[in-house]
Amino acid sequence: MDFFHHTFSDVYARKNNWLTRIDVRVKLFYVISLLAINLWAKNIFIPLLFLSISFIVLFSIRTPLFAILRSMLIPISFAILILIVKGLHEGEKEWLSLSIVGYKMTFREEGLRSGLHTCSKVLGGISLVITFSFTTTISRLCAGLKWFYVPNTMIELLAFMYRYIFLLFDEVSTMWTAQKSRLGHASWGKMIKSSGVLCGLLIMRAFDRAERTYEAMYVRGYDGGSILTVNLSPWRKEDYASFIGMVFVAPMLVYTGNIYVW
Amino acid sequence: MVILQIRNVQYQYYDGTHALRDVSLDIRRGEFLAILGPNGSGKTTLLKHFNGLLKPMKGEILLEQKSFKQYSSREIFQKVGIVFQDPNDQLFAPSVWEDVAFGPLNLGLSKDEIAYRVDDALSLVDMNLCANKTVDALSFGQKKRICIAGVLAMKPEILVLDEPTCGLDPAGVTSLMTLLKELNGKHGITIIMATNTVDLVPLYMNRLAIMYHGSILKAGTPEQVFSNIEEIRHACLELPQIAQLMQILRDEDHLPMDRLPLTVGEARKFLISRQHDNHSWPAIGLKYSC
Amino acid sequence: MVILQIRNVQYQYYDGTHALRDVSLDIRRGEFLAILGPNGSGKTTLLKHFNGLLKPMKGEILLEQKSFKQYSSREIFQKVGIVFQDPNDQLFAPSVWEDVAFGPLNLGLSKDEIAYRVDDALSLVDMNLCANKTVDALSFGQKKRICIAGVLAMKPEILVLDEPTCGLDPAGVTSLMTLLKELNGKHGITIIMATNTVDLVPLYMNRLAIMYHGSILKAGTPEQVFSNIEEIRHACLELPQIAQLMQILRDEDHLPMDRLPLTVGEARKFLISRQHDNHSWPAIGLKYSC
Amino acid sequence: MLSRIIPVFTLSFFLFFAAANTAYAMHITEGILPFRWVITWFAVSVPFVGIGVYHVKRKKKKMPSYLPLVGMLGAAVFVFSCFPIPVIALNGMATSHPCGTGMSAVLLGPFVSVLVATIALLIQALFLAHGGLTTLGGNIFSMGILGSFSGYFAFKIAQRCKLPLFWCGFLAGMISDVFTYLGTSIELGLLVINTGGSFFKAAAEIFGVFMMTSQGILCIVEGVVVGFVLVFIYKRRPGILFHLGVVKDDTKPMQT
Ligand SMILES: Nc1ncnc2c1ncn2[C@@H]1O[C@H](COP(=O)(O)OP(=O)(O)OP(=O)(O)O)[C@@H](O)[C@H]1O
Ligand SMILES: Nc1ncnc2c1ncn2[C@@H]1O[C@H](COP(=O)(O)OP(=O)(O)OP(=O)(O)O)[C@@H](O)[C@H]1O
Ligand SMILES: [Mg+2]
Ligand SMILES: [Mg+2]
Repeated sequence: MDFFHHTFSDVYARKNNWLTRIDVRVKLFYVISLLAINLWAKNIFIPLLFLSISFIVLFSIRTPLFAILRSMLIPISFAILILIVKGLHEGEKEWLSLSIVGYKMTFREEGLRSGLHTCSKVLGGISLVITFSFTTTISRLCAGLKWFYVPNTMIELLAFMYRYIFLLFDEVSTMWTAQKSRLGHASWGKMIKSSGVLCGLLIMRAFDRAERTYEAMYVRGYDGGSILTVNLSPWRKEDYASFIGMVFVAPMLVYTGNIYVW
Repeated sequence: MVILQIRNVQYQYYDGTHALRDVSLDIRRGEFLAILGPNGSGKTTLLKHFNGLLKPMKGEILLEQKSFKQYSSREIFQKVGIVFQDPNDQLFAPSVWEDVAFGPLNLGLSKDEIAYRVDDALSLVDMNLCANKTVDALSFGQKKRICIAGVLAMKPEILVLDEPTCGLDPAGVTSLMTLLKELNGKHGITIIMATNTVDLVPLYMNRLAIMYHGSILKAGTPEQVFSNIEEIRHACLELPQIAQLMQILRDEDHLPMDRLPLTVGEARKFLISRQHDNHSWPAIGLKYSC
Repeated sequence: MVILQIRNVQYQYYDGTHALRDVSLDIRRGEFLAILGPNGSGKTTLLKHFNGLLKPMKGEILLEQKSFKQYSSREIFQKVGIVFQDPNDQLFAPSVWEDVAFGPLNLGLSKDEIAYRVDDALSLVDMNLCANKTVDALSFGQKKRICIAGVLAMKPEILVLDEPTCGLDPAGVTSLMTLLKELNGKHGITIIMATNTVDLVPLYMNRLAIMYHGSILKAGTPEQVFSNIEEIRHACLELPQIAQLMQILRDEDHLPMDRLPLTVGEARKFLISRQHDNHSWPAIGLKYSC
Repeated sequence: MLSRIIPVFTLSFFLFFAAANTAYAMHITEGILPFRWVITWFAVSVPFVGIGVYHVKRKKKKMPSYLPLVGMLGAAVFVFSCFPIPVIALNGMATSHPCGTGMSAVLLGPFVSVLVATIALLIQALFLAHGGLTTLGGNIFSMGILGSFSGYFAFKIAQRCKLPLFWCGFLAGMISDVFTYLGTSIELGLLVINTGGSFFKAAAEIFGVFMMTSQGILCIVEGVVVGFVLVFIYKRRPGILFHLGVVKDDTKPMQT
């Protein structure tokens, strides 16, 4: 159950380091344009470059390796799947063939290449996203999104949901343990039923909490207006500098990405 | 001077529960009023009337001699701040600073004024250093303080709290109550607090009201109210521990007292002074059975 | 006889919080143990170890001299019943009867046995008459009782409660504590209870342990533990009100006491007995003719 | 050719699903969709999200308590979607995670449900690297739009047919799940078009694999859970369902 808190909390982003100090708008701008280049790249170097730079950057702020790997586990397994599937299906030239329980599996070169290409894009893209999320707290993100003209209502909902998932999750885990200690999970059928009860209680809780929270908001003058006081710091020189830096870096990346290797 | 006047208020929930039967109560400017009462006696319901969250079905509420109806709801919110029991319901913004700024923002204040008020409120509750923390990273007692700051940032004249000490450890209770006492004494904020902890009352409050079954059973200073033990017991309450001891000494062991000491300090004073006037020890008061 | 033995248990939450640093504690069969400690000291974490909901990272827990690992989780749940703080977390079923029957049903008992156990458990907590009510129609204290009944219906030998009195009114506290005392005394159930209310301890418990910062600071009878005031204060706790008064009388006013009275009864006994030995009054001897 | 490919394809999928947790495959990972599909799916999704935002915005002006309600229920559905649900599948006992869209569609209506799903996907993409930012559009399409609308209409139609509440919920939960996987399969299947493969075959294969591994059972389990939840709430706190407009309050009790 700790898994939940672990993955969704922005503990790393709350630390103070050179990356978290960068203005969120700059980071968003970088991430979006780099993701675009990553998608567009015609070789595996650009994505792998992004991957390695992300790792170096994340290590430079002392992010534990296991935290990075935990986040990347799912995409990596997805990437490997794609590699296998593509390797088995695309192309003609045999590269390796082996037989497992009567099935003859043949990996082909073209397929493996294009699989590797996609694979690298997955890794590159994911590492960029992780670098962003490991260095940006949710409130900064909200502020940044607002600057990018994302509708206010959506940002409010994002902040609200993010705040309360942990609380509701803790309540659910207490209920879960309470059920478990009365043997509510003795068999598969009971477990399904207990999950239903738990989820029903969860919705009821959420409903009551919404009412109480609304009362608390109402007495502080809420009448359907905004709930966020977005306080973006003004642009600094460094921020302009990094913005302009991108203008020089992007063409280079694009040029490199255009080199067709295979 | 009476700042808030509750006149024959009745309230019934949609399901027919008579939560308030007939409540009348005067709250004076600058006082620290405790509202005691058993579970379900209507404390929370009453508190919600104090800033118009619930509207009385009968009777009315006067703020500074004017009926609530003559105020806009914004004016009332500004004058009366309310802090509910569960701090998690009240802290919805991602960071402490934003949460405290929520009230002033809704008042439509200027940016500078908001920043000033937030910093001010945070320093009142001694939480300046946490301004940039996320709400989840705070302890229960700290959350409670931020809730109070969020209300203080609206500069209310009256602060209403619903069981603020529940779930806090003794040190936390003392620090919270000291904070409230200071807000009440130094900053002249009228404080109304619903609580179940009888022991706190003689230490911090100068007036209390006992609710029972939707109406006010009794109101007055702690000495007045705690002097009638039957009534207290009837309302499912207890005397404060010290008062219990002194009451037994008075009633069972016939130690004469003009008034029941309620706090440790008072009891000590009384017990020490007893030594001096030996003549008044009753000779027969020695039969006891424990 | 020791029924539950905690040996050098350590526990760390995912985010690196050392919730338990090194806890060792012996719980004897039939005792009523209080666990006191400030917010965040690890009480809840410790309680969750008592029935295997959390597994210690280091150290081990022995139930009746056998390690937890030798039991199936079903056996442990049957022997150790746990009641959490918020009763709303634990009442799943729509009606009281069904909720109490939830545990026995999962044990796979026969229908008659289930009915018998449920009625038994309900009468233990004195809630027979509410058997058919819906859970939502109950008061807070009643819900608490149903939670306890739900656990009792599984016939545990050990009952673990997390802050059961929080949010109850004084009469509710008394009635709940009396119930627990009775379960402990008459039915021989070992009870372990985490609480923040120091005043309850000398009245009901025969042993207490103080937790601070993830370890047990001190364990012993209330007299032993409350004798060291510095330690208590250090752990963000207070003496019970009565003990505070007596301690001041002892330390400031130099009234000699061999041991600090903790309850109203003890204090009364002491104060009355003081009248007899006039010679030991520090200030003025009292003339008595008895 | 085909006869050889399908078993191999299935086997490799199956091996993978047995090793890694299947449920996560329901979101398309960052980097898989090429540019034009990224843009297409964003173009498809943005209007729906926009309508969702508009709905919430309009409603919260009239009823300020609507925003906390949506946020809180959204959070609850998010937490629900993180429940490990035990599933007996081909590969034995596995835990899987429900989508939750069916539930939110029933409780909040389709458009708001799309919005809530969008936010959930964003949070998952950022913190779990589950899904991605460029594939957000595609994921909104499959989980948000297809999941919400199919679940919502399944529920409404079932209700119109006067099915018991449990079956309405069951259908909503199950069908929204099926459609979510269908959406994902279509999106993945479309990828083969520019390499000359047959879209229908690929999509059908992927969908088949999804259903054959634990996801098929998961759909049913999620249906059961959603149905159960609705019945549970209806029994204990019918007011909630009336308030949300899930069921009509035809009894009108306790009007005092
Ligand atoms: N939302 C509600 N709907 C219906 N009845 C309610 C509601 N809230 C409270 N009640 C009922 O109104 C009465 C008064 O409740 P209230 O919450 O004011 O009590 P309280 O004094 O605050 O109790 P506690 O000490 O437990 O907080 C109770 O009988 C309660 O059951
Ligand atoms: N699920 C969790 N994840 C991470 N840390 C936790 C979790 N639960 C508790 N903690 C931390 O572990 C420590 C011990 O918490 P615990 O809940 O055991 O304290 P407690 O003594 O029960 O406090 P209280 O009196 O407030 O109930 C605290 O510092 C708390 O912040
Ligand atoms: Mg209340
Ligand atoms: Mg606790």
